[in-house]
Amino acid sequence: MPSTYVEAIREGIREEMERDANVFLLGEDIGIYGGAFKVTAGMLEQFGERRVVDTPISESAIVGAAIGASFMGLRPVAEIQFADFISCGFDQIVNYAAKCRYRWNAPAPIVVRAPCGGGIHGGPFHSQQNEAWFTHTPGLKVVLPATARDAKGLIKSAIRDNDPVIFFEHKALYRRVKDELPEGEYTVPIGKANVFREGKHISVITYSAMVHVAAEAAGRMEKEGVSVEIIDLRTLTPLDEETILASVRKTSKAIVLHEANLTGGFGGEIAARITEKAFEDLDGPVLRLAAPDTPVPYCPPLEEAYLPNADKLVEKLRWLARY
Amino acid sequence: MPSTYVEAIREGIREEMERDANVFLLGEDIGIYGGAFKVTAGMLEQFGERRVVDTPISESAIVGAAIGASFMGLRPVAEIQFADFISCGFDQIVNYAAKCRYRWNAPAPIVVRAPCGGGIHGGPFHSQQNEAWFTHTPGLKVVLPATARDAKGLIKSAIRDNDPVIFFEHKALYRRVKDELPEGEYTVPIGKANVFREGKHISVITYSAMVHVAAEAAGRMEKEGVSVEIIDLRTLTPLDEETILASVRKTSKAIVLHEANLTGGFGGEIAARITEKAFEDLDGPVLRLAAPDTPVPYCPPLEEAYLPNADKLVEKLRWLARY
Amino acid sequence: MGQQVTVIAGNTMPAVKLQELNPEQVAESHERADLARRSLYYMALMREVEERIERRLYRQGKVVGGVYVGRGQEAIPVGSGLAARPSDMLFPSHRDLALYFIRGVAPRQVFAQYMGRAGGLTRGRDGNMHMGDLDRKLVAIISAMAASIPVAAGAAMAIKYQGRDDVAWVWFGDGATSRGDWHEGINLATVRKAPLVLICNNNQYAYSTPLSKQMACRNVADRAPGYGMPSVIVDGNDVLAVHDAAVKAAAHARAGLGPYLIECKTFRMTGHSAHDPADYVPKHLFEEWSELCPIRRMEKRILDQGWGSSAEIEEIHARIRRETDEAIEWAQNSPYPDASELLDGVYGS
Amino acid sequence: MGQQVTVIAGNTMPAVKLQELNPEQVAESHERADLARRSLYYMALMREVEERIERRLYRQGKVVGGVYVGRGQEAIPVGSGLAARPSDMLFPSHRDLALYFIRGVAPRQVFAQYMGRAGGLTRGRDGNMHMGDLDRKLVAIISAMAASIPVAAGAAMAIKYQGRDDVAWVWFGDGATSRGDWHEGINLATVRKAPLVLICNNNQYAYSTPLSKQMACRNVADRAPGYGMPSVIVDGNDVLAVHDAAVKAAAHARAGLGPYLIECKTFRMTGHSAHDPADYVPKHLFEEWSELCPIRRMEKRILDQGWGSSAEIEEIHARIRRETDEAIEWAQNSPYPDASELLDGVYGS
Ligand SMILES: Cc1ncc(C[n+]2csc(CCOP(=O)(O)OP(=O)(O)O)c2C)c(N)n1
Ligand SMILES: Cc1ncc(C[n+]2csc(CCOP(=O)(O)OP(=O)(O)O)c2C)c(N)n1
Ligand SMILES: [Mg+2]
Ligand SMILES: [Mg+2]
Repeated sequence: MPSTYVEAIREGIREEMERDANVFLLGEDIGIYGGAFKVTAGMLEQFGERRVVDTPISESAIVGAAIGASFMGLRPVAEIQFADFISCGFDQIVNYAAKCRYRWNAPAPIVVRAPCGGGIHGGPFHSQQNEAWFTHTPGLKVVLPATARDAKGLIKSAIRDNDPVIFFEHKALYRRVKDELPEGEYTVPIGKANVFREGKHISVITYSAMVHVAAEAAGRMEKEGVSVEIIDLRTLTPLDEETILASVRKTSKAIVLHEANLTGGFGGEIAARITEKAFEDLDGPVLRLAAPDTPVPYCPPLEEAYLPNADKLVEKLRWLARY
Repeated sequence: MPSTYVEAIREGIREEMERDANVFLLGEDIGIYGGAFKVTAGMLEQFGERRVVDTPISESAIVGAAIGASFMGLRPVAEIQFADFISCGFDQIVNYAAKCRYRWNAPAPIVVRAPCGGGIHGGPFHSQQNEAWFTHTPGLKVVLPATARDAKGLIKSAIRDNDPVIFFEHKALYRRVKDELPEGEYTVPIGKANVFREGKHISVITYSAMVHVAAEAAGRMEKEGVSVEIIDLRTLTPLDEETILASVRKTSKAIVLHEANLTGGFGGEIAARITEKAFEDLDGPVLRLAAPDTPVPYCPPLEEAYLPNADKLVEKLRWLARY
Repeated sequence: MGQQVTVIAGNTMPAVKLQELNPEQVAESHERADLARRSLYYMALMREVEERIERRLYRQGKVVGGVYVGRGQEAIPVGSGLAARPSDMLFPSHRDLALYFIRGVAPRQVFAQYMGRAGGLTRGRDGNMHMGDLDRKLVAIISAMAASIPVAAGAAMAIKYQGRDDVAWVWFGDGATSRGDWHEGINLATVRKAPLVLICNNNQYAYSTPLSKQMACRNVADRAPGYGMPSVIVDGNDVLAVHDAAVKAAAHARAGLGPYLIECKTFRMTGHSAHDPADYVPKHLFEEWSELCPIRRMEKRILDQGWGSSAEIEEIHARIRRETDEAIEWAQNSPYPDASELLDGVYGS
Repeated sequence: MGQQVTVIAGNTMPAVKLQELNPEQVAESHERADLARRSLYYMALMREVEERIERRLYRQGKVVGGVYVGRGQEAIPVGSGLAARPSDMLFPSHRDLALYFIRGVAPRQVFAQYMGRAGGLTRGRDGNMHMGDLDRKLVAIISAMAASIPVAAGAAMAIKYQGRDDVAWVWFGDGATSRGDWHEGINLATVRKAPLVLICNNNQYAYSTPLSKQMACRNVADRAPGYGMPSVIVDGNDVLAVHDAAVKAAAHARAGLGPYLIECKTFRMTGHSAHDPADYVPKHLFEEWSELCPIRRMEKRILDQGWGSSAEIEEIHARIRRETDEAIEWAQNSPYPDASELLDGVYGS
């Protein structure tokens, strides 16, 4: 039976908690309530209050306490109820967790899980896709799975990883995407992109929910005779540059797609790397498709206009195909 | 007599406080001590405790209180003692100040001043150049003057601006760069880049302290027959794309230079825009020179190896000139 | 030093026996009767509007996003809101809808807000209780709990800067007290002796998290001495008690004595939001607290004190139902904002 | 409830009359004598190392960055550090150098640290007091004041998770108490009843900011009841008083009773950092507090109590001078790290 993205994450966490007694969970309303999105449903019952810790509304303390516990040999998995609130624990992430290994050789193997993204009518404070703050901070690993299969494999890798991992789960995917998960134990490596769909003419480099937008657009372009390759980055830092460049060298055209707003988004980084390292291979400008530079609006017509979607991508793909 | 960068900022603030009784200052140790870098030296004496407010160590409250005061018609100028601590007031900046105009038409005309940058042996927490977190946040204006003249003109514009402005002052410039300031009242507009040096062969697009690194490298390249144009962006958001593109269309080659670490830095944004919008004009890949992806190290050999400098830029300029 | 915690109506945590206020506080003046009737009107209006939103529009799929209501807590925004002056600056939290009505926002704007329409206070850009109007001196929350507190502190500092004797009022829940911003904002305001009145709706839950997992002290008010500020604990389901405490707090702030904390003991008579069945709340708490419904208590008091008749009370409710029907009608006819507006207003210039 | 603030040595703010401890606390045991001499050694070592750094190496341009010393405050890290067990986790702040020595860090590593050499605890990557060593259970601060508190809270939670009876100790200044992290970390630790001992060095200034601009309460300890935790105010210039308070606090934490706050009244006998002449501090405060030098007081007490002779005391100082000379020599010969190391160790894999 296929598992949803939320089930896959839950399964991954559960397996790691069963495997390693040092793994524990902390966050707001993750215990009896099972988390705002029910990712941790059933965990309290299975693992008890010792390993499933409901905290006060204190994002900075949640992250800080995770760091402190990790220094003691534990493997904390912290939940930030919405990625939008991660800015309340920002200093602990970018200054404490990210830098302690480099400064004094003190690893902080924490996972910070944060449900992100729009499309659920959450408005400006329940829809943010704010990974770019963290991709600019050396010392952090930034992971954004797009599929149930990857979500499970990556959360397991994140928990085992010896560095702080910011794990962005897309809220719109929790119950919308499903996979038949592999039998038995598996992990998906951090730092490896996935060729989500092979193609010949244009590479779409993307991640998180936008992988599915790209897939829809690719399907439509196929009918127009344009073969689109989709690279699902899965991890933004460390970035799998090799897979990106290999794809672009093959197709010679690239569009970078992300849900976060354009300016200063991670798309700039990818486009810049492609241009710098595959300049001779390019048969057209590297385009970016992203949300416009506004907060995420609330009402349906504005949010629809805001979010990148297959129509908008098809338009860019057509333009680039003709280039 | 020429004024230093720090004097220029002080002068700018003083003039605005004299001009507008709604302007006031708040921050840590800005009163009797005149601020960690003495930017506000003499302000307490001139304007009194009412308008020069020493606060507790509370970056979030400093920014928050500035927002609240701005709703009441005041023009708060907040000092964050080091840009490195701006992460402690992050949520108030990116979620409160940045979004209130868009959401409910409530302007928050605050200025957040933050001394940034390395080269002063400050180590990981007194050297950060973290503008990229803010350039990704719609609603904020991000300003980084490179010269004394601009510093004065821009701080005045920032104080008059009706949007929240994050004003990054480079610590290494405070006492190192000087300008003969224009007689009398002047401002420098936010959102306009400056062609710092005209050139024909390669455009170096940069800002803040790196403008001076670029100038040094340009001088050296001149002797090798390569004419370098330097664009000092001054404002990152809103970005003066026109000036950048005009320069690149003229020179056909571009290097983006910044002090912040490479990955996810604002350089990616600039490189991506150039590639997308001036692709046909490019005679070579857009290169980036930035610090490597590590925290800012403390000791001189590591910090020197970390910071971009003229040698490193000359190397890239030579490579691109030959391309 | 005024740092004592005054307890007006007993310690109501976790389940309480509430006592009536002392007689002088319920003096039967005309003013008092008027206050009582206005309180009832605003409490009942808030209840009705929220009922429509949560139990009808939301279930009909007409609300765009989440719904947070203040059922059972209406006495808090009403009692305090009626103590504020029009020139005071208000920073409501997410269960304080009545403040908007007291400040003249029309119910139809609220319905439109929840439905994401152009007629809402944020013109469809933000949802539910995230609404403000600077002209009415109503400041919109952001989602992050307690973020309003430093901002309200700054507004209070500005009032002092301007030499006025207004007050900034900020509302928040028990859960919000755990945030760093809560601490930083209050500390700054107390150091600056800024005219700030802090009103905690201690409804004993933050989402699914009970007080015992939120704080290790007994009362939120126990924190006031740590900021050198006076505080009072009040029966949050008694609108006149809240009002009297608010009048006293505001007088303190206006007199230049600095911030004042009011802790209102109450209970959240609903899930955290409309999608939350609140299974984690022991049933008996709902039962006990429903006995303390602030609206029914006010009605009884009005009758007991002779401040009004049953007919007058019925007319208040009837009027509210009419207003509410019309407002929903209007809001449903309010268009969505046009997608072409998407990019407007990120910057002023 | 144990929420009372116990005052051991009077209220020392802003300028204080300190009283000696009561007699039973200074019982003349051999243990006590030994503790006294060890305290003197560590305080004097800290003083000497910091004098060398601040008044020689820094002025000679040999220190790479800024210098923050704990002159006059040595009793705080020493008294508390000697109360900690080796298996306890320590989170020092920036004026707590002695903790490093107590945990076995050599003075030469400290000099090398300040000079940015490979022999420093951070191998030249970070400066001054930003140093730690997980093997010695010493955690490096980051610059942001109070950021250690949530982290220490997490360490304490982990200790409890692991079923051990160790303690996490965290030190901080009066200024740090204004930060949101201070509040969030303490609140979390108290809710979780985690074994955390909080030690405030209340030296009455934060950079140029006096207490009156930092907080509106009289004592940092006044905040403890707001977290349901006990606290004690202690003469921070009396190393044995600090030690006794620390022993008591640790016993409380180890017994599973949760966090405990110790406020040490003291004074910063220096500028904020080596470049700060501290003109903003009224001169008389330096004079008054220099009378209370913890080192001289300890020496006098050792002599008074017959815990040691002048010769023994002189030998302690002589030994420290020798050790320090050698350490500086070693550190100056320690190379800078090689630039080729720049990229190493950002990630573990
Ligand atoms: C910083 C932050 N973290 C998490 C949330 C998610 N959240 C929304 S309301 C809420 C509970 C708030 O509890 P309380 O402050 O007691 O207010 P109440 O809802 O009970 O009125 C939570 C956890 C948030 N809004 N902000
Ligand atoms: C979040 C933050 N803001 C500002 C600073 C700059 N700063 C460094 S030390 C200091 C004063 C600290 O005072 P206190 O906590 O009393 O410690 P003390 O230095 O007196 O021991 C300040 C403002 C900082 N380190 N962190
Ligand atoms: Mg609550
Ligand atoms: Mg201090």
